[in-house]
Amino acid sequence: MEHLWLIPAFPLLGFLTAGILGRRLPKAAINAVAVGSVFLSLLWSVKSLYSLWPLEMAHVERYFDWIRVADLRIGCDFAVDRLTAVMLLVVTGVGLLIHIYATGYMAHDNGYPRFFACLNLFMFFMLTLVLAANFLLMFVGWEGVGLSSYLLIGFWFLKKSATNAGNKAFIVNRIGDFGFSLAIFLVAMNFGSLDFGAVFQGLGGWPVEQSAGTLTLVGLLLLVGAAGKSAQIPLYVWLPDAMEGPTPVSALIHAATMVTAGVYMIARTAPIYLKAPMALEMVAYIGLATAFFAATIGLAQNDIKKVFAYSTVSQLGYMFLGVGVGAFSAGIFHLMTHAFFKALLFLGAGSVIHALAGEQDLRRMGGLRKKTPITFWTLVCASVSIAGVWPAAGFFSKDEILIAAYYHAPWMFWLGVVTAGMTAFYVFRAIFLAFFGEYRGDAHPHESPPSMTLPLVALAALSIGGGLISVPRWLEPMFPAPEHHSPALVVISVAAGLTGIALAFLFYVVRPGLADAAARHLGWLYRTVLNKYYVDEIYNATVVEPVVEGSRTVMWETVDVEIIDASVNGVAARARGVGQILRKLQSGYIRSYAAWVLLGAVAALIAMGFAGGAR
Amino acid sequence: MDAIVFLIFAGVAVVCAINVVVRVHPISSALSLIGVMGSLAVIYLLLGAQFIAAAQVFVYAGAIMVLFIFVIMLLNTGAEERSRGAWMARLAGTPLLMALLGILSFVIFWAFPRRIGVHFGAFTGGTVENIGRAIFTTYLLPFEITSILVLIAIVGAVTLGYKELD
Amino acid sequence: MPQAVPLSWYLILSAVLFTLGVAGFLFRRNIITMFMSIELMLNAVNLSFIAFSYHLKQVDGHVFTFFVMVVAAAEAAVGLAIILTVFKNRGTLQVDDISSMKD
Amino acid sequence: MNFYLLSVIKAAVVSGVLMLTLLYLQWVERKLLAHIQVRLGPYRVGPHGLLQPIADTIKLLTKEDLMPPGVNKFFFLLAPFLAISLSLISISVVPFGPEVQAGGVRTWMQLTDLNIGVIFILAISSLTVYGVVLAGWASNSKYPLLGALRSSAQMISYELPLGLAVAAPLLMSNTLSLRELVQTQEHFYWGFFPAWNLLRGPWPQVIGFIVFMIAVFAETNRVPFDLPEAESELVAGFHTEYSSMKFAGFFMAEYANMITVCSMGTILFLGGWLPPFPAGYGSKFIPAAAFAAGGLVSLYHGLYTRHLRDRWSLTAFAGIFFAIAVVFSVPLLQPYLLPLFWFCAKTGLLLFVFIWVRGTQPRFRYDQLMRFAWSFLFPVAMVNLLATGLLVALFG
Repeated sequence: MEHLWLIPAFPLLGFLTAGILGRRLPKAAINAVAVGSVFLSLLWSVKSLYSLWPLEMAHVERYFDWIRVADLRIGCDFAVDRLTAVMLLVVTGVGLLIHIYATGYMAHDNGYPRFFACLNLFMFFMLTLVLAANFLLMFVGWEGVGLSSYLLIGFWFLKKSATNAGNKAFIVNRIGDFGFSLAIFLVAMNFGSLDFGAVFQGLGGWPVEQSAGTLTLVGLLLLVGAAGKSAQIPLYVWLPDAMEGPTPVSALIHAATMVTAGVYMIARTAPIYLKAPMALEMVAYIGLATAFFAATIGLAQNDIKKVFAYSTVSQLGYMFLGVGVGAFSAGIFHLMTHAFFKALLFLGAGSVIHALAGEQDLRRMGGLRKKTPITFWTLVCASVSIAGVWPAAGFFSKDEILIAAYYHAPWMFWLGVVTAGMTAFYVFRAIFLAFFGEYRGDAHPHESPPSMTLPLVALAALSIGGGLISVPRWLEPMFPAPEHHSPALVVISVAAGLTGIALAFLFYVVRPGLADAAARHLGWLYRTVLNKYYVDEIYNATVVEPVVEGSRTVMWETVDVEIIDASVNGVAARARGVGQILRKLQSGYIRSYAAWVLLGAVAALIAMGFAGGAR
Repeated sequence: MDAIVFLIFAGVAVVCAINVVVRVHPISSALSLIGVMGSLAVIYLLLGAQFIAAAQVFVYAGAIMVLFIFVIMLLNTGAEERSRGAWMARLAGTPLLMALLGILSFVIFWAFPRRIGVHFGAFTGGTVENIGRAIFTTYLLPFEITSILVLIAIVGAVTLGYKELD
Repeated sequence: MPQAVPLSWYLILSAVLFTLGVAGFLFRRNIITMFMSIELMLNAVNLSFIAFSYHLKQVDGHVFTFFVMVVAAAEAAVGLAIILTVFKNRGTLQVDDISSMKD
Repeated sequence: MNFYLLSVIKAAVVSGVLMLTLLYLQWVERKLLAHIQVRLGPYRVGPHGLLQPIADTIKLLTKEDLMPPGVNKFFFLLAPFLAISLSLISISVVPFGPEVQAGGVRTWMQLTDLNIGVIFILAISSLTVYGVVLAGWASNSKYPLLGALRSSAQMISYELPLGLAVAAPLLMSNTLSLRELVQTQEHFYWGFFPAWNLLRGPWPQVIGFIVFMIAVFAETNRVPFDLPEAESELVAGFHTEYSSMKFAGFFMAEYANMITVCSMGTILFLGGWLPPFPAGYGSKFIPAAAFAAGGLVSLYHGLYTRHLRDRWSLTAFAGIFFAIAVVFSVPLLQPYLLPLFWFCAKTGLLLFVFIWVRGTQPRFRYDQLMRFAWSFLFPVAMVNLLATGLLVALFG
């Protein structure tokens, strides 16, 4: 026993402390509790992994039977294997840095205790999700992170747009969760267990499905779940709106950890996908489409957080592409490096926003290079990493994915390369707009406090050096992948990144007017991209409006009022009518009651006599 | 001997019980009821229930009925008045009571043939020791619940009494 | 050896006493007398318990009788307190005059 | 010997002695009260008024039997009858001495032994209230009614501490039979210290005994708890309307009750017929010595008195005392007489306390009486019972 349960228990304790006593505790105590609990989680994770080294086999801990129905046993079990180890360290490590950052970022907010309570609650559920040894416990974590995400997106609940964004995230996720739960039912029906180990063992007897079968259906339903949580087409719409939450939330939940849960889940259920190639192929298509599509939107966004949000969607698409073409380890590798550089991008953006007192529009920034040097340089590190320039971390992971895609289908590689170029372009566009040229706003920019810049520096180091951690080799025992070496492909992808950077430099630093001119020339295409392909509007018209209207006319005005209310009122009226008759018996004369009781007793005795019950 | 004792005290019990019902003054009814209880105590002795016989006298006659008589004397109400509807109650009630008694007797004779007799001294289990053992082992929970019931009754009676004072 | 008393006689005695108790409850209007009729019924039931206890040669019936006595004592305490209060408020012990319901 | 015949003989002896005791207990009380108040008391009828009880009895028997108008005749007559018969019933289970053998018959000095003797006495004594209540109600008069109301409330209230105080020694002796109760107190600590429940480990029932005595004072309507017959307030209480033999019935009932409760106290707390120290230490000579000393005192007073009558009577008494002392020193009779002596001595001591208290204590006020019962005596008895139970469970 390594007492793995302690890892999520610390944040849960932090949540309870901050949530119940929060208002009565001084700020320093909340800081200590919130950051300390995550730190203890990290320490305990490291300690457990150290003692379990080298973790060739999965280490399972069974605590108690949670649900036991007929033959189905669902335990409260935690498990650690090499995949979990990566996730644990990413979640607790990045989580710790972001907690530290948040102590500075949220310092002046009224909801300080509530914020950290929610953040700790999120950590608890995320760690449960990661450590879960069966589908249902994973689902608990899955739902829990959704809940904390909802709470944190709507953290500033006085802002209408924030609560709307929270609702949207929750409802869209619900669609994905629906798919996930159906998949869980299917698994339980077909395997009689929900335990990962048992299910994967039972999988051995199943053939690889060439056409659509049960496993394909399971895979597709899991994909629906993953698409909801990881913001893939067609369920990505909630993620850009989720930027309404505080920036540390965007960094932690909507960039580094929660949104990667979908990728983690697909990697975790890889044995199922390997038996269902069609479903896996579908993962790749969805991922590639999302990567490309989101990248195009990102080109035209003016809100710095929106740019990074679409970049997150796009990068998640990359990860899906990776796992979809069978390179699970590459997908997880990218998940990790992405956690580093995307957390850094968001935290940097947060630092910029903090410096400009809440300003998020790129058009009202500029020239911040001198005012906020640490933020600038760390953001450059992150951008280089996301652009996939050697030797930054993003280079290694992105190349693994692209090369695997090439050997799967070359056209996927080419589309990926174009996407990589666009990614480099829009990220550097944001950097150049914010830090170069003249300052276009009217605030007084200043560098952020050390509690914010220190995590930035740490993450910058990870973004640059993180590629040296060879996750694919670490995951070799779980996901064996063929070694592909192709220097030419590497050169092409790096060249695409560099081209993107160069174009951005040309458009926004050398010839600042060029971008507007290009936008004017492209006309409707630019407007379409600027308006995100009108996807929200289309969804509104095709899904939201009919549902709302149907609820109002059918469910409320017909079913509720005319059927349910009417029947309830009818029952009440009938009861009243019967009562009117029966109240004659309730005369208030005790002796008449006694007579009725006597009558009843005599009747009961006679009935017993006839039934022969006296003996 | 058994039969004589039984018949004497059964007769006393029935006569007293009739007296309870027909006497118009409550105190006569109460004293007749004490007569019933005393006769029953003797009959309990015949059935080998010494402790219950003593408890019958101690609790019923010695405590409960004293309370009744105390209240009757305290309120000092006279004989009850005849009220309207009395003959109707009698008209409807008497056949019902006859039916009840008839059915009960029928069931008793049917279920317990005459040959099952009662011999004085054939069963001597009703000692304090046996009953105490039963109460404090098998029936411990009911016993404890009963004690709570009594506590509640005390509190209730005191509360009602206080209200009366002010 | 004299003829033993049949068990059924005891039970019949119990039934007769019970019926008399019911009769008292039905026909009497004084609330205290009605209360005493209830006690009479309880006593009749106790007699059944004791008789069955004899028949089965078990002490359980005695225990039940004991419980009935305790409950009867509690009932008498509360019931008489209520009767005192009723008399205080209504000035009568005739049950038919106590009802405050609409006709 | 035939069981029925033996029972009849024993019943005759016991009731005869009891009746005589009732008569003379009254004489003793009057004498003692007189001496407490420095008077002579009954003196004229017979030597030292010894025939006074008989004269009183004749007076009561021959007085006109008044039946006041408006009384409920049946209950008016029933009440004194009930009072006297209930107070006499209890004595039937009281053991006066151990098992003795006389002329081939082994028998107990007791009318009958019930295995629920204590409960029997409690049950019967709980019924004595009816005599009082019925008398008060049937008299159809206001003072008797008030007296009866007070009496019933008082007796119900004091029955609780009485029961609790009685329960404590029962826990220590672990029996309800009066005979076995005495037998469990039979041994001596360290060879000489009596293991009476009053003095016995693990929890000597001193508190229990005091509570018991206070409660029985109230139960028997004696001073200082004689509220039901408080003459300054209620004329004569519940028996105001009674006269002649019916009045005598109540009177005898009161004294019979006193004797019963004192016997019960003796058995429960004072070891019944057992001597206060073992025969080996000379306890069997105590009665003879006591009577001889009494004879000597009488003789001294008889020889040196100024009154001629006393010279005769006291000398005669001295003679009787010496005769009794001689009888007590006959070894053949000692097995029968010694237990009886100790039993009567202890009961007499308790009766003396009754009379002593009557001579010296004022009467309680009614509300004081009730508050004393419920808020002092009852909790004390309860705590005593709990302590006894706990200690018996731990060390018994």
